[in-house]
Amino acid sequence: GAGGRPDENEGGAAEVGVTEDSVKVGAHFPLTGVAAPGYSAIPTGAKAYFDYVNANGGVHGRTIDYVFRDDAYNPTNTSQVVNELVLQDEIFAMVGGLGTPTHSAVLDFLNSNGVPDLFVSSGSLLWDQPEKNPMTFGWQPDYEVEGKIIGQYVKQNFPDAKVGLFLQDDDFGDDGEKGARAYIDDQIVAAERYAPGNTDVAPQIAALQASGADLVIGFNVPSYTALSQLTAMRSNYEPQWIYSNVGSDPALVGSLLGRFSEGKVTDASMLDGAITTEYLPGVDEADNPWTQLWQRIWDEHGGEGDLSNYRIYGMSQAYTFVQALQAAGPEPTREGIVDALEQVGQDLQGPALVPYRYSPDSHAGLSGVKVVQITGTTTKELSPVMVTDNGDAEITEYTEEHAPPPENGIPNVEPVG
Amino acid sequence: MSAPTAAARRFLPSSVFGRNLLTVLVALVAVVLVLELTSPFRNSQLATMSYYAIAAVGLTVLTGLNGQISLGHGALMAVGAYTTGLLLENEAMPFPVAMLAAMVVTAVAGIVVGAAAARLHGPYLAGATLALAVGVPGIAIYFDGLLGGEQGLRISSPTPPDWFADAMYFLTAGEMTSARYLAYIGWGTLLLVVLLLANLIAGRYGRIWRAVRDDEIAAELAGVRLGRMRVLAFVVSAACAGLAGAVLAMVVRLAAPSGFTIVLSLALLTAVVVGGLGSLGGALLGSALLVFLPPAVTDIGTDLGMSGVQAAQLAPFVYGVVLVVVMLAAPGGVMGIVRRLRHAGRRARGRGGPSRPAAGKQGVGATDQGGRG
Amino acid sequence: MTSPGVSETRYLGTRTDPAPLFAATGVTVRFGGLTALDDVSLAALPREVHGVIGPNGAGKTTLFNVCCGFVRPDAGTLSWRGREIGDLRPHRLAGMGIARTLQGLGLFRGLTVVENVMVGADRFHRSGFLSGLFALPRSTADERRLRERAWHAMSEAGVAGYAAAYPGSLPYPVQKRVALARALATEPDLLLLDEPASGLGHDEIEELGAFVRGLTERMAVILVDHHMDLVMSACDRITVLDFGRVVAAGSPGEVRDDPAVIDAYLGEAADRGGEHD
Amino acid sequence: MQQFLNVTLGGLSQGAIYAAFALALVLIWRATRIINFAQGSMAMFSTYIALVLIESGQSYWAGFAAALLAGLVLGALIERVVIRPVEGGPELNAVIVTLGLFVAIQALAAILFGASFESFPAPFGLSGFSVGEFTVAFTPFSAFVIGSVVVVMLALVALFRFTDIGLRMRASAFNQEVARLLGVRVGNMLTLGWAFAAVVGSLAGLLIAGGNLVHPAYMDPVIVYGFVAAVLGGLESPAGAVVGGLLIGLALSYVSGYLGSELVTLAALGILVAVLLVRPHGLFSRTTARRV
Amino acid sequence: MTDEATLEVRDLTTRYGPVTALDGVNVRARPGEITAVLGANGAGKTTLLRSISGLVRGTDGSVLLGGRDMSRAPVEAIARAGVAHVPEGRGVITELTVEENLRLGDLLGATRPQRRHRLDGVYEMFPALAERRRQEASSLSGGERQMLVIGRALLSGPEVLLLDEPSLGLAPRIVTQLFGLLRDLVDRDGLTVLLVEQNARSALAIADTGFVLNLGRVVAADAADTLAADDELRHAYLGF
Ligand SMILES: Nc1ncnc2c1ncn2[C@@H]1O[C@H](COP(=O)(O)OP(=O)(O)OP(=O)(O)O)[C@@H](O)[C@H]1O
Ligand SMILES: Nc1ncnc2c1ncn2[C@@H]1O[C@H](COP(=O)(O)OP(=O)(O)OP(=O)(O)O)[C@@H](O)[C@H]1O
Ligand SMILES: [Mg+2]
Ligand SMILES: [Mg+2]
Repeated sequence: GAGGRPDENEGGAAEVGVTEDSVKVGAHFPLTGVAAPGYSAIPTGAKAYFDYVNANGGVHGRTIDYVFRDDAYNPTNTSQVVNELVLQDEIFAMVGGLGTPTHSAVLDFLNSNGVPDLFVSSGSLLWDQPEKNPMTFGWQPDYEVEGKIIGQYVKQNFPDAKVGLFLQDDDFGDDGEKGARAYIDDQIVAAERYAPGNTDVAPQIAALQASGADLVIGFNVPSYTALSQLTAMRSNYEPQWIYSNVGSDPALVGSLLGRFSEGKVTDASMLDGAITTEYLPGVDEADNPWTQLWQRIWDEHGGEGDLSNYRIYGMSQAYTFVQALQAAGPEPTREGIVDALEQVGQDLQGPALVPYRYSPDSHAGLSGVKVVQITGTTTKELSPVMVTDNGDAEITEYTEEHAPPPENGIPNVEPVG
Repeated sequence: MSAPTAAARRFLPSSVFGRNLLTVLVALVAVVLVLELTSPFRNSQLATMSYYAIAAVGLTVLTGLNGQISLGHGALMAVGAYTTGLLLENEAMPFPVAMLAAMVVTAVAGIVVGAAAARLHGPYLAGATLALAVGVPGIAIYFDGLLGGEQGLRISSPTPPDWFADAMYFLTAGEMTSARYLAYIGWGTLLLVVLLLANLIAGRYGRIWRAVRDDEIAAELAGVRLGRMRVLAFVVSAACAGLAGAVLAMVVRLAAPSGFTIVLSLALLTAVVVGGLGSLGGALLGSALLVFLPPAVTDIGTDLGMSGVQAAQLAPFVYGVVLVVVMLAAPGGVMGIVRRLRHAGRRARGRGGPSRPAAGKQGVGATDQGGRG
Repeated sequence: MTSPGVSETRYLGTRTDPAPLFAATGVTVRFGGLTALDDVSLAALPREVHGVIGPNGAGKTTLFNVCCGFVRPDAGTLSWRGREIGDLRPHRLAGMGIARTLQGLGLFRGLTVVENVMVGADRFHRSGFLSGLFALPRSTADERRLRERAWHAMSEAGVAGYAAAYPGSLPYPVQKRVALARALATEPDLLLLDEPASGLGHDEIEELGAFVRGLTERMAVILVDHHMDLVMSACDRITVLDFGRVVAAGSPGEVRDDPAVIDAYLGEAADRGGEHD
Repeated sequence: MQQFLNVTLGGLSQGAIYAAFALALVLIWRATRIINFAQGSMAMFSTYIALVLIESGQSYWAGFAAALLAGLVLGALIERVVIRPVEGGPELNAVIVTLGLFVAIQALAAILFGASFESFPAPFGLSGFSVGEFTVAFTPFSAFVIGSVVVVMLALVALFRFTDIGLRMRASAFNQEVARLLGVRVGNMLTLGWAFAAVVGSLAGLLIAGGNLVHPAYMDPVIVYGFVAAVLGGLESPAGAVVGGLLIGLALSYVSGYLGSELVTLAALGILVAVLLVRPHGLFSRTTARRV
Repeated sequence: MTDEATLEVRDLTTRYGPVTALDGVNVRARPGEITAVLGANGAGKTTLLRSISGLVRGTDGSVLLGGRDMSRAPVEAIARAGVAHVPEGRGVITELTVEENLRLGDLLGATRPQRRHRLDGVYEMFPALAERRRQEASSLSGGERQMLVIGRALLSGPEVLLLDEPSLGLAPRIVTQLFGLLRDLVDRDGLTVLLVEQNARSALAIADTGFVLNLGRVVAADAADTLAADDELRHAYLGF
């Protein structure tokens, strides 16, 4: 090294964050502030699953030590918190850090420090840049893929509908719009955007209503689903609603809106009949073996509160991480886990209905969704599971059976290489 | 009534600049020691503290010395951060140039804001600057093509040049990590800013600003151009905020609207007041509190066995309580306590310094000219 | 003109008046329905103390405010050294050579006495912002000059011993002198004093009177006060206002015995003998 | 046309909510000369108390009353314990104390009640009135909101203009020492001011929550726009607060509906600056006071 | 003797930090008398009045009102017990209108017509105020403000009146008028008045008794005319 400095990484010291009997991973979530409602539940789900795995012997004899910290959905905080995780807590990898603006603040830092940045909790396309950001992997279906599948569904099933878009004014809305326009550009009569944080959406709904749209596709977060429903109700606007997966969580939104019956408003389920997409079995599918597994784990290791789709989301991410860690072998390294994901990522079977797109050339997450309709507190399938990729890629039907979880609830992936 | 010249000389300055420079040099040595001896994580915390502190010292000049409250300094930091972001894109420019540009652009913004604010007082000024804090990030969303919308601008922070790393290694045998380098940039800037502000405060401008704060009419009668001095204070303060924004952009590696919410502006104000209004040292203390207290509290919460979510809520709770308690127990802020202790010490030694009256209400209502002080 | 007799005493007076340093002519000020000043004229001659007296609310402070640019007159003009002043702004006064003390104290509570007075001397600063920022020798020298000026003014007013104290901690009479020192530090040619004696004890008022007389070597003074001893002993001429109008003007002796003044202002002779004591 | 009508009506109901909050700020300003940044958090807290009661099976109105009462107690308590020592001190200290309370109460609510969305019932219908063949976005609940705001405004005007207690409150706020010398129990007046203001604030909180989602930070946007509305109106005047609130509500609604919702915050800034440049003490300020 | 005094100050010591402003002061004021408090600037006159009305707390000694110890009572309780204090300067609430200021003086327990009547009495006494009743007090001139404060103090018909330099900023004619009025009130209603004045001569002219403070101590106390006749005292402390 220059100036007589010793070179870095001398000797074969153990990998950061990995000891004989533990692996430390971290994440950042909004646990306080405006974005906390809903999202703060995700890490509690992940934690419950990791606890479950630890109670059952861990991965390669190591327990998973999961640290999550609050960034209040503020990127400057994220940067500090991730510094803390990487430099002070010395985590092995980042698992499921949440948010597009927040996580982009630490993208470079994680990559330049060689920290695996797995399964970002956001559907932005940013996480799929293996050249530039070799350590970062997406997880959920990105918004463009979802938009394409919804667009095609509308094209086929509502060919005459006048479509309005209700969009969050950032990448979420933009990517979704791009996907949808690929199929129904000519049907769209209005695209209204709301600024996240501004809770008055009456002007947007009024504009949609005025445009004559009789089908509205929303790429928005759950609270705005509720707000859009409430606002539409005021002016008796009743189009066919389609909400993206992120905003639809029927259990959450349904329960939120249902309660207004107490103030003698409407019947229980305002969201009844709305269309959305799914890629994970949710709490409403009590018969699904995956849901049963999550319920069991939550009952044993969860904290306060009930199992929710947010918690299932966290558990599913945790499940995927356990798979990756198993694939990385008994002596996991940061490089190793990334390599392993690139090699076997496409074949991983898990709670998701569709496969991941991981490969050396792609760090994109899940490849598709199925379209469903909300009926009461559960959902009815409207389309088979569809998969596709970004850009011009075709939408195809995914026909493989969704495998049930392993007996003991813990995956068993062979180490790579 | 003739003045003994010896007494006169006692009040002549013995090179203010020399004294300030010496203090800052000593501080510089301390900074090098601290940065070299602490972990990369502490380095990064200190880097964070540096940008809070740069903005806070600027704000304390505006609010403490000139009596103009600003709830919108976060917005000015945003101007600095975005300027830096645009200039550092594709590493088009060496970072000191970008910082300088950020400072200048923000100072110009400060002229505009300051001119609008010059006629406002008390809650009206608070309201206008609050609206500024909330409104300005909207610009970034509106011009999302240029400014990256909600996602903001990603910024590649400067890497330590070899000569610097080698020089520091030669001096301290410490490795130059990126976090440490950023902390050096931040603290270097901070010390420079503090030196210059200390010069200003000790001289004519500090005096005039305080005079304007205490009694506008009397100041005007003494020939002070109120509007100009108030705008100047705003510009100086904005320039600091611009530099702070530039450091923030490099340390956080991002300039995004959600980084410049009203919370940031309010945090700066609390830092300034809790530290001790009008005092540069107080602003530093307040910034330290801002950076070091919340994580410490979260850790304590976790140690006490609280769930992660609850431990996270504990931090703002304790922070809020600390603000309240400090204001109740030490209305002059931390520096107020220090001053009182020093004063008591001096009196104990029997010298009896000048006593400072308790600061009065600022700018509320008309002053009753018919009365006596 | 509402009181022609008065104008005569003013302008056709027996003395041969030198050109006035400062003159207000035909000043009228209205606040809503209230006419605070009605066609008031007044001239300050060099090296003279000019008293303005009148009942409470007669418009004395308002007249000062007009002279300082705080109140814009609805009619009338001001002139300084024979030239009409168009747009008078308070902050220009000091530069022109006019200083004023306030009918309270108007001291800067957060500044030490010497700093208070240095603000008064501020119009003599020469260095700019950048030299202040970098504490260049220019600004240090400048500071020293201001400090010296302040020191002179403080010595003159007898408050040099309190230089490092904050005004709030000082006895009231000392604070009044600090305010005076600050006004003197601007080195004015005309000094406007609004009730400088209020709240002072007998001895201090006497001292003040002598001090004001002493100032006439360098400047003209316009003085408003309700202490007849002071006004009568210190002033060369007096203008009497009532309900915003000039009701009398002339030498102290003339004014004192003017029945209109006694009626409107002085009242029964009870308190008038003060200065003979 | 329908869009314009709905955007207008939406703006009015939103504006009424800002006005309600602005009224609380005006009340506390006139009674104690403090800008209470914690007003929103306090309102949120009492709304949660109502929610807990309603969820446990009580009627909406029981919860409503309980929230107002909780506001009253909370306001009085906070004034007595933490505001009293900073009253009459430097203005900024009180500001920092209320900011501290703002943060602390919000965090406390998150710890006690959880940081998730909950829906809050409304006592009246939430679907708009039908006019001819279309439905306008004006609901019975909106009518309730606007009615409440008008009633509160009139009550405040009457309090300050015609009653001795209003006069005592104002005197205490302006000059504690003189008020004391005149036999005014200043402490009680200040407490009363905070208590009243907290009740009005809680009312605002309830009105915003009705038929909507609540979470510990749900008042945040309202605090900002409510403050802006109060400043626009001149802070001294209840009528000004209502006009300011409606103005902001309408303007933001038009901007959001016709120009784009990302411009809303900028528009608020623009309106405020434009008004303050012309009238530095707000729309309803009296003529500027004598300076010398 | 003691019973006769409505106001009695015993061994009162008051400190501001290191400064001892009052040092064991004993004072007695009787109903139907004007008691002048004299002394140079900084003698402690204001502090004495502030200690009586409770604005500052004595560190030692007591203040008795009609025999009741009020030295620990809150300011407002003392005011309600019938003590009206005209503070030195600064007594006007500038943000309120003239009439609102006056109404404040008479909030305690009178009926509306009674209050109206008293208010009209003040307006009669100070016609300048009547013309400006709806104006904000900040627009008043210095002397008008002083009138307002005095008028307000008289409004509620107090038993004890503490006047701190009431002549401050008032025109000589108004001062004469005011002192005459004061004399009348005292003689007619048996008011107890403690009058602080810089102008010892005119104060002693209307006072019944007086005492002289110097550096926080009472250096002389006697009938007013005796004090006025004491040449030595006059030259040492009273400046005439
Ligand atoms: N801004 C204003 N609005 C309304 N009236 C005003 C204003 N300023 C002054 N006045 C009125 O104008 C009159 C003159 O006031 P001014 O202060 O000049 O009196 P003054 O002669 O200085 O009296 P004093 O001897 O009591 O100080 C007063 O009656 C006062 O109430
Ligand atoms: N708030 C205060 N803090 C410190 N010292 C004070 C304070 N108020 C008064 N003093 C001091 O107490 C002493 C007595 O002051 P006080 O005001 O009672 O005198 P006074 O006789 O009323 O004088 P004046 O004639 O100037 O009104 C003085 O030495 C004064 O400096
Ligand atoms: Mg006057
Ligand atoms: Mg006094």
